[in-house]
Amino acid sequence: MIEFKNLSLVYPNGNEGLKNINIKINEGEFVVIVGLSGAGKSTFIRSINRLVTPTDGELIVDGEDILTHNGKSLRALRKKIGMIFQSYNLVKRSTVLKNVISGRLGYTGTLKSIFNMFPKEDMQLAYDNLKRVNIEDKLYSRADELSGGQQQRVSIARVLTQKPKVILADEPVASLDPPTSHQVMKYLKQINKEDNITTIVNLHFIDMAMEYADRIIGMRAGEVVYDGPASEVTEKTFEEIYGRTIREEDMRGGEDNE
Amino acid sequence: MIEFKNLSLVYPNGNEGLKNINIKINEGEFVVIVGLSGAGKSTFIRSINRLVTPTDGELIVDGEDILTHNGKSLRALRKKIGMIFQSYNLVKRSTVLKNVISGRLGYTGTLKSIFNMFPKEDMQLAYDNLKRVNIEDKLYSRADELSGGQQQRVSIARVLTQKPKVILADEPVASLDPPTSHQVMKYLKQINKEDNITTIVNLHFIDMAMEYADRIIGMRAGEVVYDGPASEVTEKTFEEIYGRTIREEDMRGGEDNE
Amino acid sequence: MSFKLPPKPKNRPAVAKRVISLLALLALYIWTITSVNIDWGRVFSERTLENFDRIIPQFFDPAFEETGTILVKMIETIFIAYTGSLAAAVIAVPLAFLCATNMVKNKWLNTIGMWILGAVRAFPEIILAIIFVAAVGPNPFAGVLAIAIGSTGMLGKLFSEVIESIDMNIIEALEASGANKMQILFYGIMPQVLPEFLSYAIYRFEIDVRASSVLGIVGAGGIGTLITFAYLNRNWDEVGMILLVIIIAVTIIDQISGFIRRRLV
Amino acid sequence: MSKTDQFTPNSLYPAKTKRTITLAFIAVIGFYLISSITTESFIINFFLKLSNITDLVGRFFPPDWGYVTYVWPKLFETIHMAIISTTIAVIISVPFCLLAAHNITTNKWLYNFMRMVLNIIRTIPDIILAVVFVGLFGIGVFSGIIALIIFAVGILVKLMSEIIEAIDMNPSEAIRASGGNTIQTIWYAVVPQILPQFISFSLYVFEINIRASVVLGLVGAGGIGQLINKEINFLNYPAVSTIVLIIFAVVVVIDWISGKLREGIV
Amino acid sequence: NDDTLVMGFVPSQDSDEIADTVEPLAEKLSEELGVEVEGRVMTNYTALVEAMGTNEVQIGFIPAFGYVLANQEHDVEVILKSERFGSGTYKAQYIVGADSGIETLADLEGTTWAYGDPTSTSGYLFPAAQIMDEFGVENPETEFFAESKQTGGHDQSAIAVLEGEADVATTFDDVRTGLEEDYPTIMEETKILTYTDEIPNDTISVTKELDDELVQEIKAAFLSFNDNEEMITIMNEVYNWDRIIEAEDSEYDVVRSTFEKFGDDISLD
Ligand SMILES: Nc1ncnc2c1ncn2[C@@H]1O[C@H](COP(=O)(O)OP(=O)(O)OP(=O)(O)O)[C@@H](O)[C@H]1O
Ligand SMILES: Nc1ncnc2c1ncn2[C@@H]1O[C@H](COP(=O)(O)OP(=O)(O)OP(=O)(O)O)[C@@H](O)[C@H]1O
Ligand SMILES: [Mg+2]
Ligand SMILES: [Mg+2]
Repeated sequence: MIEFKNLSLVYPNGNEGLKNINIKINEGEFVVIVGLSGAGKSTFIRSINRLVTPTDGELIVDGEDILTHNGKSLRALRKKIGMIFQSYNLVKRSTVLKNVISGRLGYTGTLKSIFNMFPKEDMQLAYDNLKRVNIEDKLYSRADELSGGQQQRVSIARVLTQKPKVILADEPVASLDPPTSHQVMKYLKQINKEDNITTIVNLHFIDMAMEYADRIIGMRAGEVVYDGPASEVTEKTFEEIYGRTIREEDMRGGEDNE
Repeated sequence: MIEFKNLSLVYPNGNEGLKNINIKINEGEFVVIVGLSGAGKSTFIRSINRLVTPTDGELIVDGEDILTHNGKSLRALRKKIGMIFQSYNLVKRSTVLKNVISGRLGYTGTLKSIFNMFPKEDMQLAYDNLKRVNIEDKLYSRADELSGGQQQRVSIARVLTQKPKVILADEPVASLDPPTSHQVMKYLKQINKEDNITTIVNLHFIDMAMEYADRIIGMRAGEVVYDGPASEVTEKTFEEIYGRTIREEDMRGGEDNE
Repeated sequence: MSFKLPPKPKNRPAVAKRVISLLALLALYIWTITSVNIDWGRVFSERTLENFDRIIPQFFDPAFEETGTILVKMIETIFIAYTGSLAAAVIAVPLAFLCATNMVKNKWLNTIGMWILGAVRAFPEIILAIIFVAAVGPNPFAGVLAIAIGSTGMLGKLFSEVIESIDMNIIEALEASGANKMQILFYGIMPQVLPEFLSYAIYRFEIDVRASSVLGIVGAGGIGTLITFAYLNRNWDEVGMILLVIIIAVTIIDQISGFIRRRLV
Repeated sequence: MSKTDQFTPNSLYPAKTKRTITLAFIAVIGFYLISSITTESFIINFFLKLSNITDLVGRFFPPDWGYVTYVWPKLFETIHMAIISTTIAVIISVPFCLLAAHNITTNKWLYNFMRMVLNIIRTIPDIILAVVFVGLFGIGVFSGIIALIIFAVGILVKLMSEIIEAIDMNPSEAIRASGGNTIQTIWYAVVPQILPQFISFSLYVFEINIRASVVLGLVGAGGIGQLINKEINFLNYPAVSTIVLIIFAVVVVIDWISGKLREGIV
Repeated sequence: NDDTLVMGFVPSQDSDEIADTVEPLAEKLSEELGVEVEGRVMTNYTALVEAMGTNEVQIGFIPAFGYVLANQEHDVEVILKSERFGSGTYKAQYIVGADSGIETLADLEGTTWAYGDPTSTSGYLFPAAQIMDEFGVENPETEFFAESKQTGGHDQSAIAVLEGEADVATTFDDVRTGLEEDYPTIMEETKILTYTDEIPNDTISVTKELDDELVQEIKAAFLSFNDNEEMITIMNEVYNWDRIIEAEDSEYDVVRSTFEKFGDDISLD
C-alpha cells in the first residue's frame, strides 16, 4: 500500500511539482495518471521511489515513511519498486541479457556483479522474463539493434527480474506507435493481474488510460483534480483534467502547453 | 492536381518503398495518409517533391511528369510545394524570422540571400505568416527557445512564406501532445480552406485522421490498401490498414512493427 | 497596414560587447601584420628557386639504401608511442572522472582535476623528455614516460568530456532498481564510455607516433635523431625516405585503428 | 523456437563475443609486453628513479621572474606566427572540410581522394615540415608560418569534417525541399550549426600552433622555441619555467576566450 | 642493469660530418673493458649533462661548452679529448660576403648576424665574447649587431650569408669545405673576416661516481684505439676524429672564462 499524506514537492528553483497530495493506492491496483505536460505526473511517480524527494508531508510505502530513507534503506526500497521509462533507458551497447540481469544488481554483491558472476537462478529468472515478454530470441542482441517496442519489452523484463512489489511506468508508450503501444500496455496489464503487482502508469492519452486502468488519477498544476474508477470517466472529466475542451474552435491565441 | 501512375520506388538496398501506386489528388483536397511504421507513407509524400526519386511509373504534378526534372526545373517544382516535417527541421541556432524567411530562398538570388538581402515584400510576407500562426511576438527568438508546438507553427509559417500550391506534412504532430497536436492540425486545415492549398498529411492516429481529413488513404507495405472519404471510414477500414485488429487478445507472438 | 517589422530587441550591452570584440580583433590583426618580420624579398628570390631545384628532386628521390636503419627506428618509435599511450590511457581515466561534473559533484575537486590536466598539457614534450632522460637515462623508456605524461593531459580532457555526455537516464534507471555506485559504474557508465575511450586512446596513439619523432633529439629513442641528423647534414634524400616511412607506417596504423574503431562503436 | 524450456544462459555474452574480447585483451597486453621489453620500459623503474625526477623538477623552481622581459619579443613573434598561420589555415580549410564530409560531398571518388590527401598531410610530423621549409625559404618566420599552416590545415579539416558529418541534416532537407540551391542550403542550414565548433576548433588549433612553435624554434623557424632551446641548453631552468608558465597562461587565456566566444554564439 | 656502462654521445656540430651511430665504438669498448657498454646518440647535450648528473650515463662525449656546464653542475671530469687535423684545438671564424666591403670586426656593427645555436662554442660563445671584449658591449645580439638570427646549424649559418639573409656568420673553421659540393660558388662568394682564439676540442668525460680504477681502464681502452688501424678509420669516418689524446680540466678554463662573460644571460648558480 502506498499512501501520500499532505505531500508537497518544491523544486530548488521554486517550481511547485506537487501541491499537498492525499492519495492512497492499494495493493494490486492498476492506476493510470493523466494530465498535460508539466502537470506533475512524473514528479508524482518519481516520488514513490525517491528519485525526487518531496519537501513536505509523508509518503508511506509498506508502512514506512520513505522520506526518511537514505543510503542502504533507500536501496532496499528501490529494490522492491521497479521502474519503466519513456525512453526505455537501456544501456544501448550492452546485450539484452546484460540489461535484463542488471535488474538483479540490488541483490548481488558488488564484486560478484563486476565479474558478471550471477547465481544460476538469477540467470534463469532473467531468461524466463525475456520469454514472458516474448523476446527471448534476442538474448544476445545489442539493445540498440531492437525496435522501440522491443526495447520497451526488454525494459519490462528488466523490471520483472527485479521481482518488484510495485511497478512505476513514466509514459512507457509515448515513443511508440499505437499498435505497439497497446502491446506494451497489455504486457503491463497482464503482469499486474498475474503477479498482483501494484502498477502506476503515466499516460498522455486518455483513451488508452480508460482502456487499461482500474483507476484514473487526473493531475493539473501539481494537484490531483480527479480520482476515480476508469469506468466513471466522462467527457466532462477530461475537460476538468485538461482545463478546457480540446475541440474548442477558437484557433487564435492558443496558449502553449509545453 | 497530382497524379500517381503505376508509380513504384525501390530503394538502392532493395527495399520496396512504393509498389505500383495509382492515385489522383485534386486541387484543394485535404488528404491524410495512415499506415503502420514502414508502410511507405513518408516515401509516398517525399516522392511528390522528389526528395526521393521513384524508380518506375509517372508522377504528374501540374501536368508535368516530375520524374524527368532535375537541377533548375527540380528547384522550380520544389518552390511550389511546401513541406512540414515531424521534427520541425528548423535551424535551431537561427532566429524564428531567419527560419521563416528561408522559405523564400527559392525566389532569391544566391548572393542576395547570403547577405540576407531580401525584398521588403518578402519580409512583410514572412511577418504576416508568423502572425497567421500567432507567433509574431517570437520573431527574434532563437528557434531552440520555443516549445515543440511553437516550433511546428514556425515551420508552418516558413512553408506559407514559400507561397506553395501544395503542402506536404510528414507526421507533423508525432512529437506533440494531444491538445497541441489538435492546434497544429487546425492551423493546417484552416490554411487549406482559406488559401485552397492542396494538403497531404501523414498521421499515425486514425482518430485524428478522421477528424481533419477530407479523404483518407491507407497504406500497407508500400501499397494503397484504402482510399476513400473520411466519412466512410469504419472500424473495418482500420483493420484493413493495420493488417489486424488492434484489440486482439492474443498477447503472445506479437510481431514487431518497427 | 503598411509594412513595418517590430524593432529588433536591442540589447545594448551585448551590442557594445560585440563592437568592442570586433575592434579588439581588428587591432590584433593590425598589430600582427605590421610587426611580423617577413623578408618577402628573400621569400620570392632566386635563392628560393635554386633551393627548390636542389632540395625537391632529392626529396622525391628517397634514400632507399637507408630503409633498414630507418625501419628499426620507426619500429622503436611505434613501440614507444604504444607503451606511452597505453599508460596515459590508464592514468587518464581516474583524472577524467575527477573532472567530470556529472560524476564528482564537488566543484573544487573538478577544478583541481582540470588544473592537473592543464599543467601537464603546458609542458612541451621536449622538456619532459629531458627530465626523463636525466631520470632514467637516455633510452626509449625516457621517451615512453614523456609520451605517457604528455598524452595524459589531452586524454584526460577528452575522456571527461565523454563522461559528461553520457545518458544519465540509464544511471537513473539503475539507481531506481537499487544498484550501488560501483555497480552503476560497471553496468551503466563503462558500457557507455568504453568504446569512446578506446577510440580516443587509439587516436592519441596515432598522434604520439608523430610526436615521438621529436624525442630522439634528446636521446629518448625513436626516429627523431635521424631527422635531425639528416637535416643538419642536408641529406634531403634521407629526409624524404624518413617521411615516406612515417607516412606508410602512420597510414597502416590509421587503417588498422579505423577498422578497430568501426568495430567498437 | 528451437531452444528447450530448461535453457538457462550461463554467460552474459555469446561464446563468440567472449572469445573475441579475450583475444583482443591478450593482443593488447601481449603487444604491450613486447614493446615494453624491446624498449626496456618497465613502469617500476619510474618509481625507483622518482627521486631523480623530483630533484630535477625542483630545479625549475622558483621561476625566474626577472626573465619575463626577455620573453615578450619572442612570445609576440610566436603569437603573430600563430595568428597568421591559424587565420590562413582556417580560410583554406573551409572548402576542404566541406569536400571531406560525405554528407555534403556525395561524389564518392572526390570524397575518398580528399580523405587520402588529408590523411597523408596529417602524418607529416611538424618537425619535418619545419625542416623542409627552412631548407626552401631560409630561416625565419615565413618558413615557420608555412609549416604551421600545413600542420593546422590537416588537423582542422579532419576535426571539422567530422563535425559536419554529424550535423542534423533535417534543416538542410527542409531548405532543399523549399527550392534552395546548394550554396543557399549550406549557408542557411549547415553554417549556423557548425559555427560554434568551427570557432572553438580554430582556437584549439591556435593553441596547438603556439605549442608547436616550441619545436619550430629548434630548427631556426622562429618563435619562442628558440628561447626555450637556449635556456635549456644553458641549464637555466628557472628561466625555462618562466617561459612555460607564460605559455600556460596564454593557453588558459585562449581557452577562456574560446569559452566566451562559444557562449556568445551557441 | 647496474653493470652496464652507458655512453652518451653528442656529436660535435663543429665538424663537417655528423655521426648518427655510436654502435662500433660501444662494441669495441665493451670488448676491451669486459663490461657491457651501451651507446646513445643525441643532438642536444642538456639531457646528457643531466643524465650524467644522476649517473644514468657514465661516459659522455661532450663538446667544450657542454663539458664546462657538466663540470660545474655535476662535477663531471674530462679524461680525453679529440684531435683533428693534428691539433687538440680549433677556432671559430667570421664569414662575410666576398664583396661586402666588410674588412674589420668594427665594420660588423649594425649588421645582421647568423649563428647556429647559442650553445655552440664556436658558433656563438667565442665570437660573442670577442665582440663583448673588443667593443665593450654586454649583449652583442642587441647592442652591437642590428639583428641576430638563429639558424639551427653551422651549415645553415654559412648559407644564410651566401644567400644574403645575413651579413656575417660565425662558424667553426672551415665549415665551407663541406658545403662546396652543394654550393660550388661558396668559396668565391664569401670570405673569412677573421678568427677567434683557440677552442679546446670535444671531450670524453666521466661522472664522479666511477671509481678511479675503472676510469683508468676506460682511458687506456680509448687510447689503445689510436694504435688500432680499424678503429681509427671508424673514428675518422664517423666522428671526424683523427686521434684521441689526453686532456686536463684546466684546458677548458678558457671556455669557462668565456661564458662567465655572459653574466645574467647564462646564469650559473
Ligand atoms: N528538475 C526540476 N527542476 C525544476 N523544476 C522541475 C524539475 N522537473 C520538473 N519540474 C517542474 O515541475 C513541474 C511538474 O513537472 P513533471 O515533469 O512532473 O510534469 P509531467 O506531468 O511529467 O510532464 P510531461 O508530460 O512533460 O512529462 C513542471 O512545472 C516542471 O517544469
Ligand atoms: N533511405 C532508405 N533506404 C532503404 N530503405 C528505406 C529508406 N527509407 C525507407 N526505407 C524503407 O522503405 C519502407 C517504407 O519506409 P517509409 O519511411 O516510407 O515508411 P513510413 O510509413 O513513413 O514509416 P514511419 O511511420 O516509420 O515513418 C520501409 O520498409 C523502410 O525500411
Ligand atoms: Mg513527465
Ligand atoms: Mg515516415
